[in-house]
Amino acid sequence: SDSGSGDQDANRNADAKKVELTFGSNSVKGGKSSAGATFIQDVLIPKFVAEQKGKGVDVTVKFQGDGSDDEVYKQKLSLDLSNKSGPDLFQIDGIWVGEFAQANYIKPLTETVGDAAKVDDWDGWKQIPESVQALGSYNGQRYGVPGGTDGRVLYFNKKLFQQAGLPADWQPKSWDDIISAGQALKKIAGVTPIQINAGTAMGEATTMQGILPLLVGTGATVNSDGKWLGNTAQLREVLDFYHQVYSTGLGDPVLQREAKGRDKSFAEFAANKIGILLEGDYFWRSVVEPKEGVAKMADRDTAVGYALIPARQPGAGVKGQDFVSMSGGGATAINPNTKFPQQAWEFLQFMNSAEMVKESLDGAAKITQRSDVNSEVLKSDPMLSFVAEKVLPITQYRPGRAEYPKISAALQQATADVVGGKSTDAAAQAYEKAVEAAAGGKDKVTSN
Amino acid sequence: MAGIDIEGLATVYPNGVRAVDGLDLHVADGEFFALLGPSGCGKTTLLRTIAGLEAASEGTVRIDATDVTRTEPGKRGVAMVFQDYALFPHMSVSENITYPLKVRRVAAATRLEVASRTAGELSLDGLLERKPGQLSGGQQQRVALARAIASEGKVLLLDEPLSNLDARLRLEARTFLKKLQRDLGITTVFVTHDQAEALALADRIAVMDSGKLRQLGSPREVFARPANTFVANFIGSTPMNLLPGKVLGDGTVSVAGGSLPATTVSTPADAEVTVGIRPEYLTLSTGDVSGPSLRGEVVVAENLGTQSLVSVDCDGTLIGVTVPEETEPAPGAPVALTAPASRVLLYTQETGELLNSADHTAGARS
Amino acid sequence: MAGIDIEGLATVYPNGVRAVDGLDLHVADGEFFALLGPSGCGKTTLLRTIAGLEAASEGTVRIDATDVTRTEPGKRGVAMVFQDYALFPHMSVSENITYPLKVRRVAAATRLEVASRTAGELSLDGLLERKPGQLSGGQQQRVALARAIASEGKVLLLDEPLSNLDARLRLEARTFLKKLQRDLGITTVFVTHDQAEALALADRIAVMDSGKLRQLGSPREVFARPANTFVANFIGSTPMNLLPGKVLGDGTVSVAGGSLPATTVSTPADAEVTVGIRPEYLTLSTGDVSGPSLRGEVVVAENLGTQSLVSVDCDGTLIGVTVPEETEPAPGAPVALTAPASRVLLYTQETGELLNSADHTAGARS
Amino acid sequence: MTSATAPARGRAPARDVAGLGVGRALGFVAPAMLLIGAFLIFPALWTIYIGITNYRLTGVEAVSPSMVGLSNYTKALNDALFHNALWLTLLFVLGSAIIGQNILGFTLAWVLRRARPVVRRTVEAFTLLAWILPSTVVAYLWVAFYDRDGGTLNSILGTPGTAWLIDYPMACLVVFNTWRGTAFSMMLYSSALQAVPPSQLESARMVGASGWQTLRDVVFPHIRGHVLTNTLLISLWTANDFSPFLLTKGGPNHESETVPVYIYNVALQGGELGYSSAISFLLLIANLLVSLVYLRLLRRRS
Amino acid sequence: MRPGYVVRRIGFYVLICAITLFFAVPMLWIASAPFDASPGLGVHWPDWTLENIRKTLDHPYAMHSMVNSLLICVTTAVAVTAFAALASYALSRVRIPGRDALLYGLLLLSSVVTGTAAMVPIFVMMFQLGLIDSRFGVALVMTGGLLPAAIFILKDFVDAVPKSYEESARVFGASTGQILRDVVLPVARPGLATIMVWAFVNSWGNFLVPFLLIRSIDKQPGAVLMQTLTDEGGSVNLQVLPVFSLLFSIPVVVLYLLVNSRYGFRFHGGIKS
Ligand SMILES: Nc1ncnc2c1ncn2[C@@H]1O[C@H](COP(=O)(O)OP(=O)(O)OP(=O)(O)O)[C@@H](O)[C@H]1O
Ligand SMILES: Nc1ncnc2c1ncn2[C@@H]1O[C@H](COP(=O)(O)OP(=O)(O)OP(=O)(O)O)[C@@H](O)[C@H]1O
Ligand SMILES: [Mg+2]
Ligand SMILES: [Mg+2]
Repeated sequence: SDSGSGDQDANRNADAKKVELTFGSNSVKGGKSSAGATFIQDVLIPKFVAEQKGKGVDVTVKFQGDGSDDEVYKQKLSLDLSNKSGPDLFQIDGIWVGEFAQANYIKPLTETVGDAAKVDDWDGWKQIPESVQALGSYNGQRYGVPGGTDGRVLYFNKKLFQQAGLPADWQPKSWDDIISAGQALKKIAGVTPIQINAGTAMGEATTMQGILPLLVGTGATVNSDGKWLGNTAQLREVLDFYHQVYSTGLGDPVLQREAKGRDKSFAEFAANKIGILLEGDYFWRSVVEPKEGVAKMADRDTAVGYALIPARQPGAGVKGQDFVSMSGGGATAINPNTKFPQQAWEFLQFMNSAEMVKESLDGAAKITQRSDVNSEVLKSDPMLSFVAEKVLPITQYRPGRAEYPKISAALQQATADVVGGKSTDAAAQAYEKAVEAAAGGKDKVTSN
Repeated sequence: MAGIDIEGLATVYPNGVRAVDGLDLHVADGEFFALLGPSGCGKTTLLRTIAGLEAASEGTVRIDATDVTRTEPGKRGVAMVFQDYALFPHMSVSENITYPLKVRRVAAATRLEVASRTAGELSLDGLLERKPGQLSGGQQQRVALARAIASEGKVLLLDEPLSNLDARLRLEARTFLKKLQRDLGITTVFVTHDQAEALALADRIAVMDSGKLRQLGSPREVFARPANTFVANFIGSTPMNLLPGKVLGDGTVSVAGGSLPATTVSTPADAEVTVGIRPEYLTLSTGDVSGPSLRGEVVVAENLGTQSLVSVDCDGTLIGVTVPEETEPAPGAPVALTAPASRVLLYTQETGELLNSADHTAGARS
Repeated sequence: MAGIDIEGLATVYPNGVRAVDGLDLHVADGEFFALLGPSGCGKTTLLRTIAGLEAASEGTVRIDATDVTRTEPGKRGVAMVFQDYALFPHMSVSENITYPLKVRRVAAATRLEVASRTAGELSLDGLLERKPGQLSGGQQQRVALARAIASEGKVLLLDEPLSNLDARLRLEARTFLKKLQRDLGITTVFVTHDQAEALALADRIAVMDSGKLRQLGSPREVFARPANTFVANFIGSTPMNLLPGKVLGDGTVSVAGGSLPATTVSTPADAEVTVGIRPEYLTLSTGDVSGPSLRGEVVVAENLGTQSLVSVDCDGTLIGVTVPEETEPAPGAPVALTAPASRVLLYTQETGELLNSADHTAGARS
Repeated sequence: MTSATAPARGRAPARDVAGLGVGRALGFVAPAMLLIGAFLIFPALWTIYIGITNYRLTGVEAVSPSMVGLSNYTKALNDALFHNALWLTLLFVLGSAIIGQNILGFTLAWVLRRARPVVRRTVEAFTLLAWILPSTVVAYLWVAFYDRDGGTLNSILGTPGTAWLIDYPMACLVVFNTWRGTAFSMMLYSSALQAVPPSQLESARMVGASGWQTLRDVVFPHIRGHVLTNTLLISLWTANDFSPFLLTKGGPNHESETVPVYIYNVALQGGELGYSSAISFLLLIANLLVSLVYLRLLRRRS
Repeated sequence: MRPGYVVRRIGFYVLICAITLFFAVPMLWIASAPFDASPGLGVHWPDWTLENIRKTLDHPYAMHSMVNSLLICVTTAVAVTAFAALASYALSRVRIPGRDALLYGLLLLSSVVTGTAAMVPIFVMMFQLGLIDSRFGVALVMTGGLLPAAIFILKDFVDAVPKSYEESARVFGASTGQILRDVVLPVARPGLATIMVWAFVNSWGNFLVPFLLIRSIDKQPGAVLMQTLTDEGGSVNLQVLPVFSLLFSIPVVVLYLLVNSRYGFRFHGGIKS
């Protein structure tokens, strides 16, 4: 490459005794992802500094926390990186890796650190499952070390299920099972049977907690072999399902259009007004969590059930699976223009060591990137163990390509159209047009 | 046409100012009546209360024998000309004149006719299509009058209609106004703070102070025999000399180191009084004079055109006296001042009321 | 103290208006000089050009024999009082008065002293701590004067300093101003559009029109022998009668259906002229009169205090004449008007210039 | 200047009242112009330049954007969402600025003109409060006001469950923006009304004109200039107002996506800075056109 | 007249009440939610508590961000007022050709160049100037954006200062500086105060500029902080946010009240026609 750090010596300042690093993250104490920021500032950084001191290196690590909307954070980071400045290490969403790499904002770790062996030999990689490593990779190269991940399931309210005469250990095998459970729930007054995110108001939540989990249930992915999903039969099946839910009173179409609709759906679930809800494990950990959650459910452990998301019908899922899921997560990357590439890599390893990853949980249960840690910390929480053991093996990740946000927006738009009353075909056609424009040509879109 | 009857009228502003304070007044049918007084004495307020633009706090206003105290301004049958004329700048002269008719939804054809007739009466023909901004001050004033007349009120109220005109125009407009009122015979109440205007125009004058009536009478009465020192001081184009004095037994008053003759009928000797005498009624002599007189030294002389106003320092008091042009003595010259007894007015020192009030008219006709 | 010399002065505004148009003028040291003229004639502009607030487009201004045409206003040694007084609303009276000294960085102690001395001269003691907003109009005017005096300029410029005062206050302020100027002896140029003010105050008057000088002279000259019909029309508290007439051979002019005596020395017989005569110089008789006279019918009478202005319709022309109070004939009465020849002025009909101009003073002293 | 009489020496005193002179006047203007140039004109020009490229903040185009000529503009002209945004902006401006703020502001100024000071101050205080509160705070106030469940509006109207922001997004925004911006019109009209000579109002009253007749014949002709200036200013501000985003994010389904919100979405969600710059420029042009029309009207009427 | 009068009075007060309610009711949230034990995005009679306030005061950046806001906005307001005063004075008193077109042009620009696209050049420039992560830099950018409208509005105030004040000072020999300091500024004070409040209020709510230009959390102003009062999923932190909203509103309200009581909050904004 002709720009960026290509000309720089990866071993610059390798022996510096006085080192300054900045760590950028979209989290902030007292605000967004407060726990993460607190861990980095109060635990990770001091420990790293102490460790380095032991080696005779005087390190200062500055935490640059933001805590804003992801899109604005991305803009700010991009502006910094495009001016060859910015923090030495920074956390980004897994789906940005591709576009950042294309813009030369980040480089493969081997290139930044300069020594392929040094990177590849890090023992941490062995603890990070391939599928999770994909979060920090692009075109088969590692650009960053992934952080934790998550998985999506169908939550259901056991109290309502009991009222509707449905089993407490409900596990649908096909979409039809979901619909028929919904129909049973519909008989209870004041209850919205099914909440599957739709529409543009919820943004990426619609894609992740709606379309994509359904789409993989039809056997398709949004990008395969470099081609984006167009107006295909699978897409239409997904849209048909939306149509079925929202036109027959199984879902609340108005909720899908509210700017704060997702928060509203949490509140309603907690208030026993929603029967079935497709969400990630975050919902379990932070929303209906009995003590600190934003929509606390004191009886979460008994009242909230969870089940794997079924494929449209058994075996119809991606890779022929019966059950499917989607996952996301972030990665930490090194700024190619850092003054201290070697030390940054050391920090990255330190940060992702088993010890630190465990500490980052601060006693809470959460799915981390490291299997060794997971197996230890998730024991206490059946739900998270369920995700780690049952969901992660069957899950899918979004493609980390620059065009993805627009494809995602087009998908959201298609669901919005359907929920708003348009026919499936019309919505699918409009979708395809948008995708062609975003992808840059008909040839980059699959269609049938 | 109609008279105006005002009984016990008071107008109190929300801030508590009693701008009109218990007033009784009768304006006869067809009369040209002036309200005169210093700034802030309540003239405008009285006029506006008659018009209905201010609500009366006490008392009644009757126009043409009908009680209108609680009637909307638009329904009292009065027309008003404001000090700034209040012509609508965006309407032509013709539209301005007929606006009162337009409000009453009179047909356009009739309006046109009225406009041209009224404009004719006030010599405004040829100006009908202009905008007020394209008119001189005098023309604007006439348009405002025309509008008031076109509204066919029974009573015409004028609030300082001449004060926005420049000195020269004012004199012309004065004569015009007087003639117009005489021709129309419409009952007119006219507010001014310029005593010369009131004297020149009015059939009768009401002099006001602090919301109260201080004198009511014909211009002649008010000028020659002001009922109190307030009116005395206010009327006249040169300020009246008002000096502390003492009644002497011999039909004279001692004042400013000298003495003047006076009609002292009703006054006991030795009474402390205020002596009032107009500069125009004092005679200045440079030689010796016989009889009661004041002696002093000339300070300055101001040219008044055909006359000069000479200030004379008599025993430390400045006394004004008018002399014909070309006869002013030089500053510093010693002079003597004399006056006819009938022109020397005596006021009580406490209340300032006129003392030698016996026989008004006889006194006024020297 | 200093004189002002103005030579060929013209001031042109950016919009091309020649507000002052080639003027020559000399104001003597210590003189009280009035600039008089109708609105828009350029008085203010001339004053401002002297002060340096407007740049002269042509000609020179000399103050105390120094050419100041290109000097900053602050360095000309002039003091100015504006029509709106321009008192700084946020400063106390004392701060206002001494602001010119503050600008020159005079010590605060000295300033306080000047303030109290000047305030004493202008009877402002006790007001020094007030803000201008808390003063009456007359007091404000005196503060503005005090400030101008405190600046110790060689020349005092006053732009209509009395026009914001009410009628009564104006008369008092007039006398005060005249006395003050006499005491200080400071060269003073005074702008007014009120001829009475100019006559009363000034040592000499310049009458202007459209940026040009129309007459320059003492109040007496300007009043008694206006150099042209413009000045004739402008000066005098009652409008001068200006009537078309024709010179007759016999030392009279025929006018308005009658005739009047006139000094026709320099005028050929049969010449068409404009005859000018002041209402004050006409005599009204109800009986028969001998000699040249005008005959007509009384239209209206306006009370002027000690006199009345009677309008007489002579052969279709309205002629004003003053009569002493109480002697006004009733409207409709037939009357005759006479005048002394020395008071009858003749102007050319074309240019309006005075014709019988031989022996000004002799003519004026009848 | 005639050389015959004018002395050569010295510079004429400055023509302006303060003796500033053009040189020093320029010095006074310079700091402001410098900042304006740096932070307004320069970014504006750069934005126009970006508008003819396919620049993005990430991806390949971030490294090497290429000139695409006017294709961003032709794209905009065929972009249904942009048309939608333009139309909504027009509705927004028309409803909340030209009608809402104008009329409410005028009504307030007119009604409060002679109200008792206590009443006047109270009403003014609330109106101004709506204007000066930070927009982030205000957004929450209105979300709470319109809220579907606990919302004040539903409590007042007794219509629990009505999702105002979903069912009537533009109407909600119009009401919101009227609330937000009326203070400016009110203040402007208050001072404008002070310029209407009271004697003219009273003249109308004397001849018995009704309230409406007085407004039509006396008041409006006087403040026509102010109405136009005010309308111009608030139209511009409203057309460029970003606060709709804080309430609805342009939703549901683009139903309240005014141009500024659309620009934001295109730039941030879609990352297409080139295209969003082109739209910004189109918005500028539209504003310019509107202003020219206003100015023309203003000149013709006065 | 009496009955008609009474009806009109009643109508007047009904109208006034309706309008006041319209403006007041949306503000109920900020009056109730901060003190409510279970605050929501709706308004209900609060379950009174001071717990939220304690939480907010304990927030690591809340109070600090207010200080930053004050720093940035006071600087901006002062700079805007000072520069706009100088410029509007010169523009008002000296005829500069094309002055009005210039003013309108700038006004137009300023209302447009606020979008996200313009942030790219602004960022690059600030970066080159080394003013990234500087509160002063943020104030500069905001000043540039607010100046045109400020000049536009302030010029009307200055136009209203009688010229005779300056002329009279000039005749007494005062220099331009003295005239400005002694006469023009004191007389135009209500206008300056109004502009200062206006500039303050406008910069107070600005999120994007400080967010993009500032790096350190402890330099971020309150407007940025408010955006971060969410949890990991983007849900609003309803314990801190209402209280912080209230706190965040106090300075602007206090400033407004101060100026209003001292000078009367007035606007001649572009009312010259
Ligand atoms: N709207 C008002 N509110 C309160 N007080 C008022 C109002 N209008 C006038 N006043 C007060 O009432 C008194 C009489 O005022 P008014 O205007 O009637 O006087 P005026 O005789 O017309 O004076 P001028 O010659 O100055 O016009 C004054 O003291 C004045 O201050
Ligand atoms: N700043 C200006 N720009 C252009 N023309 C002006 C300006 N000031 C005055 N004029 C014009 O110059 C002429 C003389 O004006 P000036 O103010 O000197 O008159 P004035 O005699 O003082 O009148 P007034 O008695 O009304 O004060 C008028 O025609 C006026 O319109
Ligand atoms: Mg009055
Ligand atoms: Mg003048």
